[in-house]
Order: sequence, then structure tokens, then C-alpha cells
Amino acid sequence: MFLFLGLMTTKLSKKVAGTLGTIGLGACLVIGYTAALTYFASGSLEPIKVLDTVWIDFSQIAEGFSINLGIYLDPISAMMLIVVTTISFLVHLYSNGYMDDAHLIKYGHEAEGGVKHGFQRYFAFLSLFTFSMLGLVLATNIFQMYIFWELVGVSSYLLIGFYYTDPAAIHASKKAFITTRFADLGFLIGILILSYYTQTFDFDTLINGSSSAISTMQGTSFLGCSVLCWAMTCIFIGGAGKSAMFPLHIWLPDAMEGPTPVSALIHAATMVVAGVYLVARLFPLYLIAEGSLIVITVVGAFTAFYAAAIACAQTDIKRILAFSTISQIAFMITSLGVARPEYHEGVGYMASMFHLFTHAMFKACLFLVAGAVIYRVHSNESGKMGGLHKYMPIASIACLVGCLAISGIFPFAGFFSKDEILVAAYANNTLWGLWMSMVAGMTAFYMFRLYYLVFWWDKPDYEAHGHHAPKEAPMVMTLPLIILSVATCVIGFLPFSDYITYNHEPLHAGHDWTVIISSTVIALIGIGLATVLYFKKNDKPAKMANAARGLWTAANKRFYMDELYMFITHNIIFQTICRPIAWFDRAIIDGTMNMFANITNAASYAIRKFQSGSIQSYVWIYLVGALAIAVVSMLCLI
Amino acid sequence: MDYSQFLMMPQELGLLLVFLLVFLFDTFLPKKAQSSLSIFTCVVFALFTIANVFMAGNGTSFSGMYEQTSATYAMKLILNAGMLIVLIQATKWANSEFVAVRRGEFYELLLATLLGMYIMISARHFLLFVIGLETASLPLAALVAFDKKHYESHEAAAKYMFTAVFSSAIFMLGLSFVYALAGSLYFNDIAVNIMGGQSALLIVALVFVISGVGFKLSLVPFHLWTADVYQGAPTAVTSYLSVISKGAAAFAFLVILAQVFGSAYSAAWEWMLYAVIVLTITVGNLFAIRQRDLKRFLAFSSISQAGYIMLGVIAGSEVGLASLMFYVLVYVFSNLAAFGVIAAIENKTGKVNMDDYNGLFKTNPWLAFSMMLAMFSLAGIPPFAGFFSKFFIFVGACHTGSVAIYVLVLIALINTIISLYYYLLVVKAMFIKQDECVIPTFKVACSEKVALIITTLGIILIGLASCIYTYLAEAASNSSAMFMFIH
Amino acid sequence: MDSVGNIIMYVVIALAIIVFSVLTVTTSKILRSATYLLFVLLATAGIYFQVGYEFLGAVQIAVYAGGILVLFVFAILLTHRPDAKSQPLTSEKRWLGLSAAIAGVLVCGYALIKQCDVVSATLGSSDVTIEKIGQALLSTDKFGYLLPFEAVSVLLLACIIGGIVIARKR
Amino acid sequence: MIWSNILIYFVIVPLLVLGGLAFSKSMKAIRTVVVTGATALMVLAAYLVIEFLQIRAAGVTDEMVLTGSWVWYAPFNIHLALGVDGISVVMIVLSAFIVFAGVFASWKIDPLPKQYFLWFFLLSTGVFGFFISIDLFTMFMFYEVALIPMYLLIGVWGSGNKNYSAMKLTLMLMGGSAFLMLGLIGIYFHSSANVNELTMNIVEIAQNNAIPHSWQMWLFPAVFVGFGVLGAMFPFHTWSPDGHASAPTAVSMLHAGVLMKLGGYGCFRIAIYLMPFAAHELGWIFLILTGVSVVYGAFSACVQSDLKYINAYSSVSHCGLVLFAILMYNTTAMTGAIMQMLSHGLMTALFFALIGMIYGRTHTRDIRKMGGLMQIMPYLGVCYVIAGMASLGLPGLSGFVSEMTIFIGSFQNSDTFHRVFTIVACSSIVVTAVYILRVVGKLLYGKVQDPHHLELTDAVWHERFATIVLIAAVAAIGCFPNFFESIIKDTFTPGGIYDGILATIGQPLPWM
Amino acid sequence: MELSLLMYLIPSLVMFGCGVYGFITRKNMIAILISLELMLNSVDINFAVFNSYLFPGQMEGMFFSLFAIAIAAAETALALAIVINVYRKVKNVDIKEITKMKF
Repeated sequence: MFLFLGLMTTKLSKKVAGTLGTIGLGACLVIGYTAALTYFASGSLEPIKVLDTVWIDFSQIAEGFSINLGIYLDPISAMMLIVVTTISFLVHLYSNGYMDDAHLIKYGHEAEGGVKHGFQRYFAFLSLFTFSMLGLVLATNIFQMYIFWELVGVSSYLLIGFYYTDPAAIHASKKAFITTRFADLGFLIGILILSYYTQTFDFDTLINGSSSAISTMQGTSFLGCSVLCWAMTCIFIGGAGKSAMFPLHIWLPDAMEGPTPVSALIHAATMVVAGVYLVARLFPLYLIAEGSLIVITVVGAFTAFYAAAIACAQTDIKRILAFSTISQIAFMITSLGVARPEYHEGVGYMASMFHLFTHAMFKACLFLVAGAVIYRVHSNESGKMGGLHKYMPIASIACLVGCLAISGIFPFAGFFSKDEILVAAYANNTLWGLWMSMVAGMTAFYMFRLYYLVFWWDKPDYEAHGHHAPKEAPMVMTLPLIILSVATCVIGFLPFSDYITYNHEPLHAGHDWTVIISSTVIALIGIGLATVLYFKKNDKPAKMANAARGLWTAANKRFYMDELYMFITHNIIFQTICRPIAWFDRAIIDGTMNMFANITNAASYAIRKFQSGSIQSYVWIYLVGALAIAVVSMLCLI
Repeated sequence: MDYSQFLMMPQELGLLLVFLLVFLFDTFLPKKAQSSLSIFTCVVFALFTIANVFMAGNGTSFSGMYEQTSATYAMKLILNAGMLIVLIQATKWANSEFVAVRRGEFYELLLATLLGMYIMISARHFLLFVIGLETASLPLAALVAFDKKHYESHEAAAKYMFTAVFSSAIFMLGLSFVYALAGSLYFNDIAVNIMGGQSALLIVALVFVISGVGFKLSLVPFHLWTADVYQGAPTAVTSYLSVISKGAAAFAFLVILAQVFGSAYSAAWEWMLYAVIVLTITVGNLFAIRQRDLKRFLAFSSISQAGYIMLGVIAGSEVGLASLMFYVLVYVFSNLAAFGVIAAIENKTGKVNMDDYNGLFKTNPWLAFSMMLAMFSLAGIPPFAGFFSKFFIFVGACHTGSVAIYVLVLIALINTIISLYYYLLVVKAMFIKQDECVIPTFKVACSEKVALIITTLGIILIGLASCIYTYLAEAASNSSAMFMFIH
Repeated sequence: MDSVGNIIMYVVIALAIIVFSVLTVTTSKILRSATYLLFVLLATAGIYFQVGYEFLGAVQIAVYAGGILVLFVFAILLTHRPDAKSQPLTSEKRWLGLSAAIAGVLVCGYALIKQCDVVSATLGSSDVTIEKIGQALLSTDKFGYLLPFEAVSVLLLACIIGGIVIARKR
Repeated sequence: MIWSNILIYFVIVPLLVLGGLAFSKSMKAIRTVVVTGATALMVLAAYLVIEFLQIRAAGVTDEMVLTGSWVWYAPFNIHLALGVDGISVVMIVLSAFIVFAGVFASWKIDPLPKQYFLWFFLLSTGVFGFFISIDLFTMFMFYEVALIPMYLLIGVWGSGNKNYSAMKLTLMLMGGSAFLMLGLIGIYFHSSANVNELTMNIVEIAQNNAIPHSWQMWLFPAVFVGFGVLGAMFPFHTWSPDGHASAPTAVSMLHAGVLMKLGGYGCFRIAIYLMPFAAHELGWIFLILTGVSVVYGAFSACVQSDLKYINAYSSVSHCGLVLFAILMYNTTAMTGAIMQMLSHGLMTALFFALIGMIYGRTHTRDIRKMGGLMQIMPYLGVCYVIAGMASLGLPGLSGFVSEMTIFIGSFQNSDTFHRVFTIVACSSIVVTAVYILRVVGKLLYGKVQDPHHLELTDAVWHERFATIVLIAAVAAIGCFPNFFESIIKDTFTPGGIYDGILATIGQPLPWM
Repeated sequence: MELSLLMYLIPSLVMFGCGVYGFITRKNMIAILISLELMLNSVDINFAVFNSYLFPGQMEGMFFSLFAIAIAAAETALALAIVINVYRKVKNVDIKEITKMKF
């Protein structure tokens, strides 16, 4: 168990070949499972600090104030441990097939002979990511979390930009990194505020030990809100950035330019839920700062709807999945936002974590399916697919399972977790409940739209474009699909409420049958609608799109958020801040310095007439100069 | 009548002896032996310089007309060192075809002017001072006109002569006013008689006196002759003019200000001197920027250097005196190194334009190296001596501690940037400009090489070896009686 | 109270100095200029006689009027070229000259007048005999001028050498 | 005896190298000499660290250890006074690293390799001398010794508009040192209450604490601006883009890596600690300037198209952060500032080394004309990305550590003014990310813009060696920051000469 | 009527002024030298009259005048030599001839 970080660190430095990476990850998987299961089996849900070494010491500010690195095990980190290692292992496995030579050469980003290098690079990045993600989930303190938070950001950047000859990929990677960096700024400021008052970064101390500091923060008001509220909101901004909450969501759809397994791992299952994890980790503090919880709820609920709406109108399958991811994470966020101890003992917290867990499984599954399809069809566009259930039956079934799960159909995993979320939402406020139910219905709709468009709809003429007919993906790729599908079917039955709660006490709430039934009905309505519209090729969708042209286009263009961002960054920041500053620097500041030189030169030229070469003017200057000095001195004296 | 008093001035007598020896050698030895006159002079003068070490002594003679203190002694030593280098440097030129016929006169005049400077430094009576001043300047006019081939030499001599006589007329007019006020020309008497007095006549007198010495030191606005004369005069004479003559004048200036007018010191004068210093440094620098002729360029640079030297004068303290002497010493070495290079190249190729120096490093690396060191030293770049002298002169000036002087020093410091600019222009021409150099690779004459080695070593070592400054500081503090009227 | 003769003498001398000085610097003929200078120098000697410095006056006449002026005349004759036309004086130059001269005279005059003891002083009785001069010239005591006397000899020697150097053709 | 002090060897070794170079004839001999010298410096630096740690471990809490003082100019009480504290030790280590890497980065310098290395080592003499001295005069002397070789190094071996850049750089820096000299003279004359005991020793001056407040108010700006020019403080930074753009590789490395640190170090060691009163009274003005520097440099870097300009502006931003942190006047932020110097020194050196290597191949530094270099020279590409990541503050590399220390420390100042500026400075990390990613995206990724570039080769051994040394150092700091921070922090032990300034923490600003 | 010191100073000052004027305005170098003589002469007068009027007991001023005459003679001789030298070179004694070096 103690070898954990060390093991990961060695992985980081190696240029691992695929198998080696997978084997390494397998080892991690085993260790991770052992750790988590041992922890859960121990019966006590009290957090354990396995390792905690001082990294940077700030004892000059306050005793014991330091940035530590360590391993922290509690129910949620153990759960995340399982999620991360599982998905990561499966994705490694899958990548062995996906990132084969043919694929790399297709993308043509390596000069001849460099293919192998790209393969290694891919696995190195992937391992780096896994390492960072594990570091993040096992963080003992908020600063360690920030450290690994940044690291996952960078690995995400590197992996999105993996096809570095593709301008879109570069652009997407930049966008992803900068957007999350911007959010991290909020996180950092939040940390700074928090740490200033509490003089600690440690989670344990923050949550339990420094109540007096926290109450000081609550008491200190800044611009109408308590400082704590500000701090927590700032930290949430960080989380929102990573978890692609509106309005910081713009990077995630673009991030799909990366290799699909990466999307599955990072942009569906693990990294993007870091924001949720962060909020969950600091949940007791959020409970004190209720204002920020309301912010969280509003942001989450809006994003859920917003992303779902966009997902309905996308054609790129990965984009649809991406928006679906945003929407689902928003579910989790909302769930945290609505959780209060007084409602069903804070079921929202558990629900959120549960959904995180199940979502990781089925969304990874869906992405891997998408990857398999793309692998064979060589396109992301749903318009170029259709009728694939014949060619790729396993993928089709896995996809169906995933879609059912995300729609919340019993007995698939999503049913259980989403159900809890809705319970929590209704408990907080019926309005939130209704809203989230509606979004759940939309989810069912667009997911099945995707499913039908890819696997049914119409069969395009694959041979016509000179491609081979698609066929089932190789074993290394299908195996993870199967594993995940199976997992999706069964994990819903895990007794989450016994383990994962914000106060480490098992939950006693039962199921709310009204919510269960209503949500299932809504999901079925969504599925039904999708079936009607997209099961077979017809022109109803086109008609509908024409009927609401404006709305459709807006949704298709993601409500122009990207354009807005582009406008702000390029036109406002670049054009009106950077360029003027650069100009100012060259023209004014530098100009001033050059002006000194020019003035000196000009003065030099101007006074050269005094040196006229004629001694008569010399002596005139001599005498008049002397007299002037004398006169001035006399005047001084008088 | 006590003629033994002459023995109180051994340095002057020694120099007179050297002068006479050279004179006799020149007059009576056969033509064949004449060619060794240069070496003879150098050797005799070197011996005299060494002998000087044993001529230290303090005290006044001729009833206060002449004074030898450890400071004047040290100053004369510095002048001797400079003179020796000039003599060595000039050997090549003095033996050249056109000059050889007048070789003897050249050395005699040089020695005579040096004697004048000795007198100037040690004089404590204005009549003696004037004689010293004139002895130091009139024969120089003849030296300036030495290069008969070149018209510029004559023009320079005429300019020098006319302005010098004008200046001495003004100077003596000032002296007549001083005499009217004090009734004596002995420095001590004057200081006592005008003590605390503040009158218009005193100011006019002071300004005129300052203008006379400032002329030699080329302070603005009395500097205008400098550039033309430096440019026109033979390089050996220019180098002599720019260092020895200037150094002696600086010392004399300090003596006059401290020992004569120190007793009637007032704020009005302070401002007057500040203005002169600021003008001198700035104007010198501004003119130097545009110069392409290296001798003219160094003339303007020397004007601004005079301004820095003046900072040591206005300090009016032992520290200032020590810094001043040190500055002069360093300046002697730095400037002579520069002139040594210029002379070497001029003697060989006749080129003195900065543009001709483009790419000099490729053809004559050692000359370029010496020149660069000289430039860096003049600009005050460590670890070369110029840095130390500049730092000490600033410290010396700030010793008085008024805010105004800090402002003055700041202006001086800002001016060092301008000066650095033009010194770097020379460095740039030699090292950075990639053009084909018009100056071919040549072998530097032995005498010039010796002089260059001495000056280069001086530039490097004078700053690092603190004993030199320490010695001067000791000499200055032993002569603190100079400043009795100021403190 | 000075004697009338003295006053007349003074008026003559002062007038001569002023008039001939002005003429010296304004006449366009160089030889005339030298002649007027001679008169100025003689008048100056007159002043010396008036204040009782006969020796000084004698030296003035001998050295200045007798020596220097002859040099001037030689030089003028050597460099004189009858065909050389003298350009008229430009007004700018005249203005420059006048401004400097007048400013100088004004400043010095003002400074002198301000000094009341200087202005109001009267001639004291001084007894300057040749013997005293001779004693002082070779004395090393206070107000003895042996050292300047020796020093000026060096100056003259140096000037002679300088003159030779300049005058020599080569 | 002077020779028994280890510190003096930091000056003697480069001087010996100068001597050795003077007698080297062949390229091989030159290389042998310089590599030996650089290695000797590295060894010395390592030995110094061990020695320092031992001394500290032995419980010695003096501000300066390994001190030694030898009279130089007695009339002015100028000594050759040596001594180091944690800050100097890390700076010396930094310098040794950069010099070492710089030697390898200029392996194939042409023309005139001998002269090049002469100046190069003269510069390093100045740098080391500055860091080991605790006497104002010698510090200043070494400071200027370090400045002037830049002129020739840029002028002769530079590229582009080198005459202009070299002149501008030299004049501006010397302009700064003009103010500095004035400040030092002022400090000297008020260094002690007793006129006969004036001293140049900074420890003594700090202990005497005799500089009148009214004088401090003038001297502090003079000294701070003087060093600030070298520290590229807004608005005196304009030499930096031009200078760096024209300088040859190793000179840029040394200049950005070490020389600019002289500025920060000087502000820290002289301006602030000798004049705590004025530092507190006037610090806020400079805080605004440096705060502006931080964002200003970053924004300017966003739109540059010359690699070196980008990096130069980035240096403005990062060095601004150094001064910014110093002006926060608390132990943590100052520790962060020193860490930032260390980190910026190494990573900028790495950057410039890489830019030099890329330029050496492509003969252009315009990012618009390059692209896809990752395919052609993967090694350099990867190094460039690492350098970029260090610059934008990737955890595990040095930039992160220092920036975070700075921010945490700065935030301990509880008033709104400092807070706001801390947040402003924090925001630079986003802008940094923008320009770093922009340049990485354009330069390394994407399609190859110029077909000629396809024929280029990747790094050769000496280039690899230079970069590996630097990357290792960057990573070492990033991974084990506490080791370095503890060395630095020892300096601020209470009861020492730094109490004066640390006492001002928390006091309201003059206008509050 | 008493002949005061001022009475002697006036001609002296006028002489000096004329010398300055002449120096600045004359074109012939020898004429300029003549003007210089006027200036030097006026200084001599000053010394002499100051001595006799203010400090009748001693001879400082008179001696200064005496030596000044000697110096003036030397100066004049040398200056004339130089002028003639210039004349030999350019066959002219116009002051304009010596304005070649400037700026």
C-alpha cells in the first residue's frame, strides 16, 4: 500500500510500451482494489491517512502549516480509487488495440519511423494521467489536490493534443488547458483565502479541527457575503472548470479531438468528475457556506439542461457523448448542491457519488463503443454511420446497455443513482425535482437518438468510399466493452448508501417509489420519442428541425458559446489588451528610452555651433560666460 | 638672502638639471649622437623620477612663496609618471623624418613646461603662480605648432596662443582685483585678509581667476580651444596636453580654491562651481558623441573628465584631494593608453578617424585590446582603474553631505551613461564592425609597445592595488593644512 | 589736493589712453593701429610716472614701446600685402565685440565702485627707489622676488627655444 | 588567510579560466579549459551547499556564515568581505548550473571562441563575486563587472539588430547602476551613527540601522530602481526584449538566468534590508509597478512572434513576480521570491538554450515561419514543452513551487491592497498558459511550414547534455522544494538583521 | 580736486574694454595681438595704481607689473612667431584662416 505513489512515479518516468503500461496498470488495479476493499471491509468508515510527508513547509507562518503529500483513504477516495484504476486499466487495454500502427499512420502525425515513438508517448501520457488522477483522489490536503489537479490538466492537454499535426486538436488542447487554467485560478484564490484563515491545507483539520477559524471566516464579510462563502465559491469555480460546468464547459466538446480512449478515460469517467469529487471532499464546509451550495445547485441544474438540449442537436457522436457527460456531471453537481443533512440525511451526497461511480462505468463503455465504431468507420459523424448493428453486434449491445443505463432504466446502474439524485432534488425543492426529471427525459431521448443513428437508421454504402466494410473491433477492444457492460448491469445493486456518506454514518433512507416510477416513465417517453424519430430512416427529424430552425441551429452551434468565447479571447483580450500593451511597450516605453537617446543626439547637434572654429567667438563665450557666472553669483549674494 | 632655500625645492632643481642635461646634449653633441637623444632623455628622466622618491620633504621656503607638502610631492610624482610615459611614447615620433631635426627642442620644451607645472603646483604666491602657469602654457604653443607638415598644427597653435594670452589677461585682471582686496599676493595673506568678506569685487576676481585656471583645465565655458588644439597638435603633444597639463591645473585649482578663497567661502560660489561642473561634464559629453576624429573625440572626452576631476575639487577636503590625485593618476594612464594606440596607428598609417578603426581587432588585436581597456577605464568600468577613481571621486564629493551635491553627483552619474555610449562607439568600431579594416597589420615600435604595456598594466593594477590610493590618502591627510580655511 | 599740473597731466594722459585705445582697435590700417598702440603705451608709462613708479615707467617704455612694438612693426611689414583688401566689419561682429567689451567694463566697474575703499582711496606716499627694487628682486625674504626672478628666466628661455622652433623653416 | 575561505574560489576559478584561455591555442584546448572551469564551479557549489548545511546543522544561526573580511581600501573602510547565507548559496548554485549548461550550449560558438569564453567567464566572475560579497563596494564592482561583457558578447556574437540592442542594454543597465552608485554612496555615508565608523559591510550597516529616515526615502528608490532595471521592472524593462533577442544563446541563458537575478538579489539584500523604513513607506509604489510588470509582461508575450521576444517578456513577467514577492515583506513570500529566481533562472536558461538550438537549425525565430518541429526534432520539442510547462507552473517542476510559495506568502498580508495585487499576480498564471501554449502549438505542433526544415536534425550530445542538466535541476526543485526552501528560510531566523523589515509586516500602508 | 583711484581705473578699464572689442572684431591676427597688448597693459596699470593708492607701503603690485611686462613680451614674441608661421603657410594673416577645425 505504501508503495503506491512510488510505483506510480516510476511509471511516470518510463516511456512505456503498450503492454508494459497495461501490465503496470493492472498491478495498480490490483493494488487499488486491494486497498479499497480492505478499507471497506475494515468496517470503520473513518478516514485513514496512510502517508503524509511534508513537501513545502510554511511553519514560519503558522505551526504545522505546510503542503504535504500523502495518501488519504476514506469512503469516497476509496471509491474513486476503484473507478480510476478500473477505467484506466480497461482503457489501457483497449488502447493497445485502438492505437495500432495503422491508426497512427492514418493520422499521419509522425514522420516515417516515428510511429513507435508516438505509441510510447501515448502510453506515457496515459500513465502520467493515471498517476496524477490517483494523486488527486488520494490527496490528503487541498493543496495536494491542487497540485495533481494541475497535473491532470496537463496530461489532459497532452492527450487531447496527441494528434499534434491536426490544427483542431492543437486548438482543442489549448482551449481545454486554458479554460481549466482559468478555473484553477479561482481554485487557487479559494485555497489562498481558505488557508489564510485556517492556516492549514489539511482536509481533516479543515473539516474538523478549525471550527474557530471557519466561524471567523463566516463572520468576516466581504462585498455582502461571508469570506467562507467566497472561498468556497472560488474553489467551486475550479471544480466547475474541470467538470465543464456552464459557462466553463466549452473545452469539453472540443476535447473530443483527442484519441477516443482518452475521451473515455479522462473526459468521461475520471478527470471531469474531479470537480464533483472536490465539492464532495469539502462538503462539510460547503454545508456551512450555504450560499455557495445554492450557486452550485443553480449552475448544475442549468448546465444539465443546457448540455442536454445541445446534445439533442449534435451529429458528431463524440460530441453528443461529451454533452451528455456535461449533463450527467451537472446531475452530480446538482445533487451535491441540493444535499442537506435535514433531507433524508443528505442523500444527495451519496447519490452524487453513486452517480459518479455508475456514470464512469457506463459512459466509459459508451465512449469505448464510440471508439470502436470510429476505429472501423474512420469518422466521427453520425451521418456517415447507420445500420452498424449488423456489422458490430457486440458494440451495439454494449451501446444499448450504456444508453439504457444513462436513461435510468431498471436494472441498469444509472437507474439507481439517478433515482437517488431525483429523490434528493425533490427533497430540497420540488422545482429542482421537476427540472431534473425533465432533463433525465431529454437524456433518454438524445442517447437513444445516438444509438439509433449509429446502429440503425439507414445503411450507407461503406464500400463506395473505398473503405472496407466495418467489422467487429479486435479482442483487446471488445473485452473492455464487455466488462464495462456487465459492470453497468450489476453495479447498481451495490449498497452505496452503507458506505458513502458525508458524515461516515450509513444512510437509512429507503426508496421513494413515486420518484422511481415517474422517472422511469419519463425515461421511457424519451426513448419512445427517439425510437419514433430515428429508428428507421425517415424525414421526420429534418422536418422537425426545419420547423424550429432557429432553435435547432442554436443548439447545433452550442448556443454560440464558443463564438462568444472566441470573441472575448481573440477580439477583446488579444486585440484590445495584448496588442495595445505590446504596442505601448514598443512605442511608448521603448520610445521613451529611445527618445532620451534622440534628445541627447539632438542636443549634441544643436550646440555644435558654439564650437564655431573661430577664436573670436571662443573668447566671446569665454568672457560672457565668466561674466554671467559672476553676475549670477553676485545676484545670489545680494 | 639665503640661497640655501633653493635646496628646499629639490624636485624643481632636479628637473632643471634634466632640462639642462638635455639642452647640453642637444647643443654640443655631434650630429651622429643626436639620434640617441630620445633614449638619453627617457633614461635621465626615468632616473630623475626614481630619484624623486628620495626627495620627499615638507615645508615652505622663500618666506611662504613656495611650499612643498606631501600632496604636492605626490602630485609631482604622478606628473612624472605621466611625463615618463609621454616621453617613451613620443620616441618613435620624435625620431621620425620630419621631427628629428627639432628633436632636442621638443624634449626641452616638454621639460620646461613640466617645470612650469611644478612651480604652479607648489607656488604659494600669485606672481610665482602666474609665471608657472605661463611657463606651462607658452612653450606648449610652440609644441603644438611642431608638426610643420600639417596646416592644422599651425592653426591649433595660433588658436591656443591667442586664447591662452586672452585667458591670462583675464586671469591677471582678476588677480589685480584680488590684490586690491587683499594687498598681498601671498596665498596665506590673501586668505587672511579676505576672510569672511563677501563683495562683488571678490566674486568678479574669483571668477576671473577661476577662468584662468579653468582654461587650462578646459572647463566650460572656457573650454572651446581644447578640441581644435587637441585635434591639430601632434599626438604626442595632445596626450601631454590632455593629461599632464590638465592634472597640474586641477591640483592648482584645488590649491587656489582651498588655500586662497577658502576663507571667504560662500554658498554663491558653490552654485557657481556646480553650474560649471554640470556644464563641463554635459557639454563635453554632448560634443563627444558626434566626433569621428579620435583626437577630437578624446578632447571632448577630456573636457567631461575635467568635470569629474572638479568633483574632487569642490569636495574641499582631504578625501577630495586624495580622490582628485588618484583620479588624475588613473586618467593619466587611461588617456595615455588611448593616445598611445592612436599615436602608434597614426605614425604608421596617418589615420585618426574612428571609421578607420573598424575591424581593428582583426588586424591588430593587441592595439584594439589596449584601446578597449583605455575606453573602459575612462568610462569607469570595473575592474579597471577608472571605476575606482570615479567611485572615489564621487565618494569624495559626497563627503560634504549636502543634498545639492548628491544631485550634482547624480547628474554626473547620468552623464557617465552618455560617456559610456561614446566610449563604446570606439569599442564597437574595433570589435563589432565587420568591415575590412583599412589599417593593415603592423608591428608596433618597441618604445610604443613599452609605453602601452606600462599604461595597460596601470589600468588593470592601479585600481586593484589599494596601496596606491592609500598612499595618496595619507599624503592628502598629511597636507590637511590646505583646508584649514574651509573647515 | 593734487597740483594743477598733476591734474592737467592726468587729463592728458587719460584722454590719450582712451582716445588712442579706441583708435587702435577701430582704425582699419594695421600700421596705424600699431602707432596708436605706441601712444597708449607711452601714456601708460605716464601713469606709472604719475604714481611714482619711475622704474616701472622706464621698463614700460623700454620693453613695450621699444621692444614689443618694434616686433609688431616688423611683423606687420613682413605680413603686409598692399593688395589685400580689408573687408568691412560686419555688424554682427561689431555687436558681439561691443556687447562683450561693455559687459566686461560694466561688471568690473560696478564691482570696483561697490568697493568703496577702492574708489575713494587717495595716493599714498610711496618711496620706491631703485635700490629698494634691487634689494627686493634678489631677496628671499617676505616680499622678496628672487624665486620669481629665477623662474621667469626659465620662462624666457623656454620661450626663446619655442620661438626658434616655430621660426625655423624645418 | 584569504585562501582558506572557500568562497573566494568562486572568483578565482573563473579568473584561472581566463588565464587558461589566454594560453589556449586550439579549440580543443579552449573546450578543455572551459569545461574544467565550469565543472570546478559545479563541484565548488556542491561543496558549498554541503558545507553550508553542516554549518547550519551545527546550530550556527549567524546571518552570514563562512565570513571573512580583508581590508582593501582602508580610507573608505572598504573590505573584501565575503559571506553567504542561504539565499546566496542557492544563487551560487544556480549560477554554477547556468554557467555549466551555458558552456555546453555554446560548444560551437563562432567566430572567436576564445574571446567569447573570455568574456563569458569574466561575466561569471562578476556574478559569483556579487553573490559572495557582503561589502557594498565589492558587490557593486562585481555587479558592473558582470554587466559590461554583455555589450561585447551581444555585439560580436549576437544576431539581428545587435548593435542597437547591445548598446541599449548596456546603457540602460549602466543607467540603473548610476542610480545604484548614488544610493550606495548615500548608504555609506549614513551607515553608522559615528562618522568615524562608516562602513560598507552590509551586515554591519543593517545592525547599525543608522540611516536617517529622511535619507532612506531618497536612497531606497535610487537603489531599488538601480537594481530594478536589471530585474526588468516595469517600465525599465525595455532592454530585455531587444537584448535577449540579439544575444547569442549562452549569453541569453546567463543573462536571463543569472544576471537578472542580480537585480532581484540586490533589491532584496541592499534596498530592502538596509532601509526597512523606506521599504515600508515606499514599497507600495514599487509593488504596483511590479504587479503591473507581472501581468504586463505576460500580456505582451501573448502577441509576440519572435521566440526570444516571447521569452523576454515572459522573463519580465516572472522577474516582476520576484520583485513583487520581495516587496510583500514576509518570510514566505520572500522565500518564494528566491525560489522563483532559482526557478526562473533555470527554466529561462533552458528556454533560451532551446531557442538557440532551434534557431541554429532553422535560422529563424519567427513562430509564423515554423511549425511541426516536434516531428523533426522530437528531443528539442519535448524539452521545449517541459520548459514551457515549468514556466506555466506545472507541479513537479520548479515554477509551480515558487509561484505557489509566493502566492501563499503574499496572501498572508491581510489588507485589501496587497490582496488585490496578489490576485492580479495570480491571474498571470492563466495568461502565461495562454502564451506558452500558443507558442508550443505554433512552433512544435501542426504541419511543417517550411519544407527545408524537414532536413534538419535533432539535438547532438552537447546540446542534450546542456538541456538535461537544466531539466534535472528544474525537476529537482519541483519535486523536492523543501530542501531548497529550508536553506533559504534559515536566513530569516528571528533576531537577525532582517528583523527591521519583517517588523513592518501587518503595519498599515502609509496612506491607510 | 583730488585724483582718486577711480580716475586711474577708468582709463584702465576703457583700455581693457577696447582690447576685448578689438580682439573680437579685428580680422588681422596682428591687430588681435595688438588688442591683447591693450588688455595686458590695462592689467599692469591696475596693479600699479592699486599698489600706490591702496598699499603704498609695499611693492607687490609694482613687481607684478614688472614681471607681467616681461611675460607679455615673451607672449608677444611667441605669438608673433606663430602668426608669421601661419602666414608662411597660407600667405595671409586673416583670422578666418584659422577656423578650419570646428564643431
